[in-house]
Amino acid sequence: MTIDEIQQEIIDDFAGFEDWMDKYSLLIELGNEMAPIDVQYKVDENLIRGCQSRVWLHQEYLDGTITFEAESDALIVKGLVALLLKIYSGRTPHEILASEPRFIDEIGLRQHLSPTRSNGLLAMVKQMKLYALAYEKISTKNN
Amino acid sequence: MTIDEIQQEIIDDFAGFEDWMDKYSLLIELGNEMAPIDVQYKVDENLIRGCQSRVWLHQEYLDGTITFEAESDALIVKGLVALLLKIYSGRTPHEILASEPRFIDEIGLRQHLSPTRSNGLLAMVKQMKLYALAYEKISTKNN
Amino acid sequence: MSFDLLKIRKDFPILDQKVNGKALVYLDNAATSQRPVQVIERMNEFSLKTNGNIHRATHTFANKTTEAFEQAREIVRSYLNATESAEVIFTSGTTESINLVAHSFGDAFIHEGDEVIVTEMEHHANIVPWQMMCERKGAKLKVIPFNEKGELSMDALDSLITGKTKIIAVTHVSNVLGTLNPIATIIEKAHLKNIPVLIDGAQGAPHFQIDVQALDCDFYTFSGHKIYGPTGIGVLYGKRKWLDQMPPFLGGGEMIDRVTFGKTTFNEIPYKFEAGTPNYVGAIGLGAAIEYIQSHDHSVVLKHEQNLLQFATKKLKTINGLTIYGEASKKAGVLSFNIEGIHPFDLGTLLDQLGIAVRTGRLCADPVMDHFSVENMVRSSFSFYNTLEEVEVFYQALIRLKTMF
Amino acid sequence: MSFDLLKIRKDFPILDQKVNGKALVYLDNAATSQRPVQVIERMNEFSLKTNGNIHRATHTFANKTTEAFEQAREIVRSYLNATESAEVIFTSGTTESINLVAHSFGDAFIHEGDEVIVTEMEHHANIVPWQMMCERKGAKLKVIPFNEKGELSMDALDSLITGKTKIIAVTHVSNVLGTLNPIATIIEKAHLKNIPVLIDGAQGAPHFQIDVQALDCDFYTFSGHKIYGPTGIGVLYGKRKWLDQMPPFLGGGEMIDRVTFGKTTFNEIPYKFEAGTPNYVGAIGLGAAIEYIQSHDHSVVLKHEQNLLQFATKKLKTINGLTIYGEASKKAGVLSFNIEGIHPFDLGTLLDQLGIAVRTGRLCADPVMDHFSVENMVRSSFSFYNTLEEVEVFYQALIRLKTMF
Ligand SMILES: Cc1ncc(COP(=O)(O)O)c(C=O)c1O
Ligand SMILES: Cc1ncc(COP(=O)(O)O)c(C=O)c1O
Repeated sequence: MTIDEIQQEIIDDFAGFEDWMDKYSLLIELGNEMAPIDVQYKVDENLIRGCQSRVWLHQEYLDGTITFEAESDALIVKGLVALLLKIYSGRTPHEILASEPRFIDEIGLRQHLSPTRSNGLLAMVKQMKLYALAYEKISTKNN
Repeated sequence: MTIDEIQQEIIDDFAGFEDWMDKYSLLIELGNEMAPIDVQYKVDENLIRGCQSRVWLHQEYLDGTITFEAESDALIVKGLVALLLKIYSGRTPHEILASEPRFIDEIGLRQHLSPTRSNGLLAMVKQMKLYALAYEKISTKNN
Repeated sequence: MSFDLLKIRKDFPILDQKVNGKALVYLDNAATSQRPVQVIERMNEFSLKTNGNIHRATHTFANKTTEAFEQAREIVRSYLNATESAEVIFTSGTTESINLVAHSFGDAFIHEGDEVIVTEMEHHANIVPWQMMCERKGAKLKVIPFNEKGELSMDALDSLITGKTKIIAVTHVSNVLGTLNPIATIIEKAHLKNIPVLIDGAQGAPHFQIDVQALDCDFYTFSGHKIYGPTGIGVLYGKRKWLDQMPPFLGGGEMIDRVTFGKTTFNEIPYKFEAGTPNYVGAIGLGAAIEYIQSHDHSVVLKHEQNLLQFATKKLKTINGLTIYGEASKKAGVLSFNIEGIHPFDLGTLLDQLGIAVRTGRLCADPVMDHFSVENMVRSSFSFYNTLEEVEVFYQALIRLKTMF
Repeated sequence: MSFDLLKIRKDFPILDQKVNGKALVYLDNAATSQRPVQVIERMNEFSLKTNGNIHRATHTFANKTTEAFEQAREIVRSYLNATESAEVIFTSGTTESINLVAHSFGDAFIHEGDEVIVTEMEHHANIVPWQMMCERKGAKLKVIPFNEKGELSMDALDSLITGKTKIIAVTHVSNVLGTLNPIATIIEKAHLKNIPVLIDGAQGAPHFQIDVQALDCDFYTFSGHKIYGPTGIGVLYGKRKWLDQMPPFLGGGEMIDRVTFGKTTFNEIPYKFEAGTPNYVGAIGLGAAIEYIQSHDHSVVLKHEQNLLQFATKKLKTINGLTIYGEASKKAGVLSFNIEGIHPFDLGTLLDQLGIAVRTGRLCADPVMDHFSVENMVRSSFSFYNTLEEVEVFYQALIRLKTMF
């Protein structure tokens, strides 16, 4: 599936919920189910510090795709992180750079990506794109 | 005449003027007519610095009364200074301390005595009273 | 002098709103309080009818504005019962007030090896300026710890004071723990050794009556926006004997007497410390806010605020896994807590969905977080316009949200 | 984009008033400009509907306020054409902005024996902070003189710059002489020697379009209350390369990253320089003021202001015994003068009786007074909402009042 198809799937999943409580319950569930980041990566260098919640992000580049691992200490953020990994992890730099996480807006949680929110999410997306940019440069150079 | 009688005289003089221009013209006239302070007293130690206009005040104590000489570089202020001298100069400390320059308010120029006006007038009145207080103390001590 | 909660809430139309479809419950008063219409109207009146830059003017607007500004100073003086209004300096807020003292008192009186005492429960605004000053001066910052109830250790204070202590800076009320500190005692102890005391009143002035003469404190600071007034205005009260000896902090218009390139002489207090065009509209608004406060019976207001705190404390204590931080015997209406297994950010986000505004995070008090070994907290804080019903709604919301985790 | 003076004056209801029984003629715009209703309404809306303290919040009001505050920053960025909004720091006004740079740039870059250059026509706000800093650091303040027309001597600048010059601080527009300084040339000359330049834009930003990138200036400062915005808010623009290297000025909340008693680390720009709760309502108001300015065609506004100045200059020159101070070839709408034998205080007082508001006094520029060997001046200053008829009324008043002396 393309990034866009997965985003659409997520949007459809959430579309069923009228009540915000259900939406957030799902996020919390996703957060709870998420595999924790390998402890060796839960270190300060991988920390994206929002003012309120923290996000750890680790990445590996292999055979043209980037695999991300991540975690947050806040569950709602963690749920959103899980969704972000679902669409961005295992993708080529090009795919990552070409798509925006529009699903967050469309499932009605836009505020969580606001630059004034400082929960670490926006910074995480930026960081993922930066990695993608770096790897893209490396790969074009190597070709 | 008592201080109060002179104040009343001034108030009556001004009462004739309906137009503010006439009032101010009289003040300017009084300012222009006023004898300048003796140059030897127009020195920094005698300067009461308002932000906009300056007042020099000199005093002498003789035979129980205080004689004031004063001057301002702004004519309207100088006119008011002339009136203040008219009521306060040549008076005993007691007389000076016992009376307020109510005429300024009553001739409709209250704003010139406002603490926020900083034209030096209010400070001058305060200074005259301080001198009076000092001489009163000295004279009671000597008695 | 009356206390009619319904009438009071009419003065704060902002409270009568829906947020996310729910009736607003505003419990973030320690961050910023709301402003009554009386304050807004007073400022509007000035801005739209008589605005002129203050001081040194000959025209009517400038004079009226100057008078209103100086009258606001007098209102503050009387609220604090300061000896003279020259001891009341308008700043942009508590933070600037404390920085002013740290710089200016520091420059005049603090030398290498000297010591400054603060407490473990200070807001960053009452730590960082002193730290920066100590670094500049080679002085040492010492810290009075608090116990598990959130009360300062007076014994520690006794042993921290030395011959090198030059100033003690203490918060009137902790913005996290709610603790109402025994500032009178601290001042008394300090004065025995001739050490001046600065009180950070950001959380104190909005709720408690202050008499700086009775307290005999050397400096007292607070912010307009936390005391029902506007943003961008604050107060530094200082005893004349200190202010007269302290060098100016910011340079510019109004604070000078005479400027030449060779030598500049300075104005008297309060102007010496008010460089540039002050926030005169803000000061006038702050004056209106204090007059508004004074139009209510303070003892009744205080009692109501204490009721809110006690009711909230009692209710929240029944919630399983909930830890309250700060249970001093004397507290203001501040209630910080965590619920086991729920991140404050999550709780704050969900409460907001229910129309309830609380603060979450580190509350500008990292040392307090470290004390309790937590990363964040949830803080609810009450003002006299809050109702017991709102506290009940808040409690019910916590119960409901807890089931989501 | 339109310019309909009658419509514009409706936005400023304060102008449509009687003072001392006469129609107000407000010619004290350089001291403080009036605020259009759009600015007041924007602030009221916030205060009465969505007020919350900014940053780090989880609740709706705090988020909305934060967004509005950051949007105001973006409006300022775009007005100045700064590269990024992090280069826009909100302060309490020009005075604080300049003090911030004098302290913080001074601490980072100025050492004993270094030199700072200002001009003879600076407002005290752009002299005293540098003087105080030079005194702290043992540095030297050097002064570019101006000629009888009120124009800076570029030759003097060339000879004042030495290998020790660390910063040059120049006003964009003189608040006394009205001179529009050749700041682009000054910046170019300074940059040839790698010297940064601070522009005091208090009188420039309200009237001229600024492009800090094209100018390549290192710092630019202005005040809200002089640019149709509220009091208590101002701006410091600084190039990131400097701001990143400069230590924080005030300490407190928001400007920190992490606080412990052992070591405190600081936040990034712009927050590093915004300690404490900023005047967020003021910033929002300033944003509205700039949007208001931008709703007019700037070239038309500027032309009207120049017409006012030229008409006033022409008229006043016909008055016997009247001396104008400042006749530079490029000027903003500021006209300072004296009439022989009439003290400015007297003239100001009497003009006020006629409803005309001008400023009199030393205009926070003692060195300019000394240059012309006068104690005081009368200053009229024009804004785009003034009319040619008002200038005529002003002129007639001077003629009439002159007969009283
Ligand atoms: C050229 C200039 N610089 C600085 C200032 C100081 O501005 P503020 O008083 O708003 O800080 C002024 C205002 O009078 C000014 O005209
Ligand atoms: C105890 C305390 N001190 C200082 C401050 C700083 O106040 P301001 O941000 O208004 O300068 C606050 C506000 O958060 C506070 O609660």
